[in-house]
Amino acid sequence: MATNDSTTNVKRLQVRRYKPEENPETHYLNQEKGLWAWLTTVDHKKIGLMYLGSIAFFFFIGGVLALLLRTELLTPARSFMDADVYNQVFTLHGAIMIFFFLIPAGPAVLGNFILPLQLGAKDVAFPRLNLASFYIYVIGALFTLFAIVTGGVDTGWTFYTPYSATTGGNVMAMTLGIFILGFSSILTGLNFIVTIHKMRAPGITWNKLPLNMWGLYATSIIQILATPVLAITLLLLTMERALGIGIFDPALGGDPVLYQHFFWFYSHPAVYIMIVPGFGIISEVISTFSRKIIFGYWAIALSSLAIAFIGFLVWGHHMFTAGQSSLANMVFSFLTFLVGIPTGIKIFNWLATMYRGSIDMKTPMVYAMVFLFLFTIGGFTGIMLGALSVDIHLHDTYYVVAHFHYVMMGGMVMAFLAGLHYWWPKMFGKMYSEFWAKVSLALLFVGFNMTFLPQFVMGSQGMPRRYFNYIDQFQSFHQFSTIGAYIMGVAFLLMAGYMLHSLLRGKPASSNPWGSRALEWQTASPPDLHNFHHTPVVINGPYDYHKPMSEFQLGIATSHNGHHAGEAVDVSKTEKEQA
Amino acid sequence: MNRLSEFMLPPAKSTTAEATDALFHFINVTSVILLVGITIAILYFSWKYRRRSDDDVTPVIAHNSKLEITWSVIPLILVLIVFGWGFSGYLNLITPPDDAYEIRVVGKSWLWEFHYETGHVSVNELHVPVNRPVKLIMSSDDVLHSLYIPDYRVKMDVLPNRYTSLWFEATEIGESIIFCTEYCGTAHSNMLATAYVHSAEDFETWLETAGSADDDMDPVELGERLVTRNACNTCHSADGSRLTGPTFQGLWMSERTMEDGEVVTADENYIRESILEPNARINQGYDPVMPSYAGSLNDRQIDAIIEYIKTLQ
Amino acid sequence: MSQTSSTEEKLDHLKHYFVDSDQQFEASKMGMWVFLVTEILFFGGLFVAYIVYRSWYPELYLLASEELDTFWGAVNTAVLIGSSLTVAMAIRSAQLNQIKGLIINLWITIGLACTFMVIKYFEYSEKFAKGILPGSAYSYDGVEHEKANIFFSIYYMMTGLHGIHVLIGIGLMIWLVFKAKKKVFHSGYYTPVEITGLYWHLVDVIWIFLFPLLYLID
Amino acid sequence: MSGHHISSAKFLWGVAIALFILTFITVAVTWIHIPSPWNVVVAIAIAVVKALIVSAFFMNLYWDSKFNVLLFVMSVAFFLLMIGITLLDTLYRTDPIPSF
Repeated sequence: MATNDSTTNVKRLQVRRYKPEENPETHYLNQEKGLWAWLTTVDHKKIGLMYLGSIAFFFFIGGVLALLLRTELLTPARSFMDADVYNQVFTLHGAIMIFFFLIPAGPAVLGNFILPLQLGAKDVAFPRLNLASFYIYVIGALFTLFAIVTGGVDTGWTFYTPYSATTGGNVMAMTLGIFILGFSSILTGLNFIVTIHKMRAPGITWNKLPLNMWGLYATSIIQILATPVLAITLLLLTMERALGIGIFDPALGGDPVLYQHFFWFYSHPAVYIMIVPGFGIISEVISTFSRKIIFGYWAIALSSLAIAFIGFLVWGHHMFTAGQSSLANMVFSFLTFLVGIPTGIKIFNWLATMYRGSIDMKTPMVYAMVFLFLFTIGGFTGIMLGALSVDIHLHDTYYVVAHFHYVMMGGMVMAFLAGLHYWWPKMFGKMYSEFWAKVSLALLFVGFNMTFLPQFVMGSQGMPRRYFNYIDQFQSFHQFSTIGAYIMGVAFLLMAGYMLHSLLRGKPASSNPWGSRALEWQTASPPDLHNFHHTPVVINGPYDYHKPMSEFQLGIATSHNGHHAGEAVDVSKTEKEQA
Repeated sequence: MNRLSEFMLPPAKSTTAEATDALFHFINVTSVILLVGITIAILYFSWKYRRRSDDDVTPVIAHNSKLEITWSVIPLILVLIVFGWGFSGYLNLITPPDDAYEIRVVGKSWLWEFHYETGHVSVNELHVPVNRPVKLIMSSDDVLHSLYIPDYRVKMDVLPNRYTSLWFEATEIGESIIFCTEYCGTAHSNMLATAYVHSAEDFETWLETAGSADDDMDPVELGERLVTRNACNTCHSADGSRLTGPTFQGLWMSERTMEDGEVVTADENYIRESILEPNARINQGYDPVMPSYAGSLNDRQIDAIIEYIKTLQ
Repeated sequence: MSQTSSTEEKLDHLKHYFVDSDQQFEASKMGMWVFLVTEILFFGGLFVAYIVYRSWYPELYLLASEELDTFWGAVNTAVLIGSSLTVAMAIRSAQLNQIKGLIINLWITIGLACTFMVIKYFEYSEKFAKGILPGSAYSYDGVEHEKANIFFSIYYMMTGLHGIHVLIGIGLMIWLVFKAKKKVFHSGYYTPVEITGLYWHLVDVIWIFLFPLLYLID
Repeated sequence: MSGHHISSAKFLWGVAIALFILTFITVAVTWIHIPSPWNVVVAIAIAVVKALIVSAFFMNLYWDSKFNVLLFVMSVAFFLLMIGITLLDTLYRTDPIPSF
């Protein structure tokens, strides 16, 4: 990773200051016109927006499914749908939210939009591959929709054999759809790794890389190492259904626990594909709105990599009661706790960044604080589930459901929304209503906790997950939870409303409304099709708020664009003053 | 504390439950202390260091090794405690005492069969003696299931190709609910059973008389009881409503159309075949998901069920 | 950054978002290596299934591998190594601006790859005729082991997926031949040849492991 | 770092011949029936040597940037982790046997 940080290799460049243009006439949104130009664009920003549209669509679908589930659970027996329908709905809610929303939300949406901007690059390393990965996502989605209309899937998002090998419905179309989707994820990861290595603007050495980039870098590594295993798992499962190859199906001599190893080897690291980009976003937001240098840069950067690495060694904690050997249980439990340490370090570093800062409670910052609170709860309940004897009691109960939602929704979705509100002015050049954003956030916070806190209690009391009917003692918890879900629904509708309003009638945003030092804010809002009119040169860390803004807006003075990623640069004083 | 504990956890009715609960409470208390600390810090900082003017200058605090080592090492120690605690509890949970009383469990979609050494089979009823370790040796007939008794804090998956086991020692006479916690299809949430804990003498009496108590019962009454006891009613209603399987109401001597188009009269032979070899002929519009009852119902019991179905016109 | 960049380079291939040819070449090659990582883990899953079942049923592997023909397996290994050599030669030709040599070497590689597939075809059809079919269609009773179907499922998945990779490689190389004929490649730009070569070598490496693991169990 | 290494034709032929010889050896050792598990060890060892030769000299990793080597090593390392930890389960299962 540390390719060259040697000071002997410093390159001298002629630089001058480039002040970002305010409210430019032409930008990436209007430089190419027409639907066709959008559909065939290789611009990373537009591809990011197309992903944004797609995941918003799937989030809506997944959200509606969630509300259907919660409504059905208002009564202990049948309320309005059959058990089979219920089983399909929870399967689709899980599969859609995870594979179509959470996995692409970090890298493919915000990552795509922001990564080349933060690196000072014109685009990702392989723009056409980037577009291809979007269409692979679309094809995967079509397969899944096909599966839904031709019989549905009722296996749960985990597709455990032998149930998934024998049940009715169109499981094959679904697994093939997600198999295809995996390639979209792999190609995004591939693109990001190469871009971060090869396309950094002059001066962005590894220790000046924004933490958001470190987050995406760690994520990309997980994507390329874990996703192929998902691909082979789903391919084997598809073959199990198509040909009966018997590797996972006990009726043919196979072993269902082996399937679980395969599945979780991907699906546990996948949790980190979802959450690690969130860590990057939170680092950016907290530093910007505290207007203060980030505390423990290397601790945060390296803990992302550590989480990515250790995340590969803990998959068996999903299988403590599955019938794996007790030796494996012990090893997995031990390693699981080790993931807690780098995660804890991050939380404390973010807190320390706020200490003696100049904190501006704008919407993204409030989202970041909500993230800190909810994600910490998610983390602590994860410790609970990692403890072997307690997990025996809590495994496959609502406790796990609540923990997962605290991590994924309280963690990743809050971080994603923090990032979306943070970069929204950059994306569209428009501001949104602070007031309505905070109202919606308050509703979301209340609704979220109302929905999932009771589920911790239900789970500890023994309410199993994936239950259509339940015993009467849980009814009040379920009803409370359902009301919370409705409140969240209202919050999201409100959010859709003010964001739409911002798009149509929003006040124009300045190039740097938050006063950030990061590179993406040193170009126009919205940026030009090629991001920068000049080649940016970076001499300070991305969080050096104690240095003047002028030092963050440098670019190569000559027409020569001297990208040489990874080389340190030195600018002589006179040139700086010229700027 | 006790109140809170009752709110959070089901009553602890096994010898191992208390140890598990102690760790549960330890993690909860530690977590709440830390969470409150973090939350207060967030709120306090965001008020104390709120932005006062756009020209605020902040100090350059890039890192602090002492602090960082502290907040890495303390959590590390805490989680190692939790690991050790959880692991020792787990060792206890997977090591049944040598003299444990053995019961065979078979999970089928969607019922539990409990086989006793006397050859008696009870469906969805687990009878155990109090204050005596009981070991369940479990297997599945079809897909994965998982046997979970919240009151005892025990759970183990039930697999089709292997035997798995769990053990517990009930400490109170009474009843506890048993759930299936591994998703297994349509009636997953109806795959419930009850654990009945008897005193040692009552358990012996139950074991000797179980099955024979039915001898002098009226066939229709016995049939009705068997339909409940064997969980037939999970999938077959008595009131005409459609569940996973066809309803029993009006079944007797009706004309049934099979998947392959064959039309069969639901007579004695047909119903007997449907119980012993459920997948030999499948009613049109239904899935072949019923487990076989060969071996768990004897002729007299099948006759009783047929007598009962006859009454549901 | 490199010894070969010359001032009178043709730059048609250079994408605008790269600074120079070297950056573009290095990026493409790194991209291919990242892709090869995913390939290794993709096949890795199958190797895990192989190893787990072998550790459970060593006698099954002993019995079942007797159905595989070591001679033709070895021939296929040699064929693939030969094709790796010719692909390396093709890259060398491109580096030296010998477009004719490039095309000839690519054709030989395609020929060897097709030979591999033809041998594979005869191996498969001989097994199909005996009733050694993948999955539940397996109907051979010459292997006295209840899990024989699983060994052959793993065999078919591994060699089948490898075969698909060979087919993709053939397609890629035919595409390279067309490009080469259009004089797209020269010593300053041969990235597609280089990265296809990397892919092809990996296909070879995977077979190098498949051969002893499936055929050479004595 | 640089990826423009040009090997001589002689060198490439030499590499290929080494690979052919190793292929012959790996077949030949099966004729002398080394006792298990050493037969597997030998077969895998030869395959590893062959794979290293191909990746170092045909795929030019020997002359390539350290990061590309790291990628290759990382993929193998994670594969070994996957199989290693899975074996911790599959090799150490102790299933109970019902007594009736």
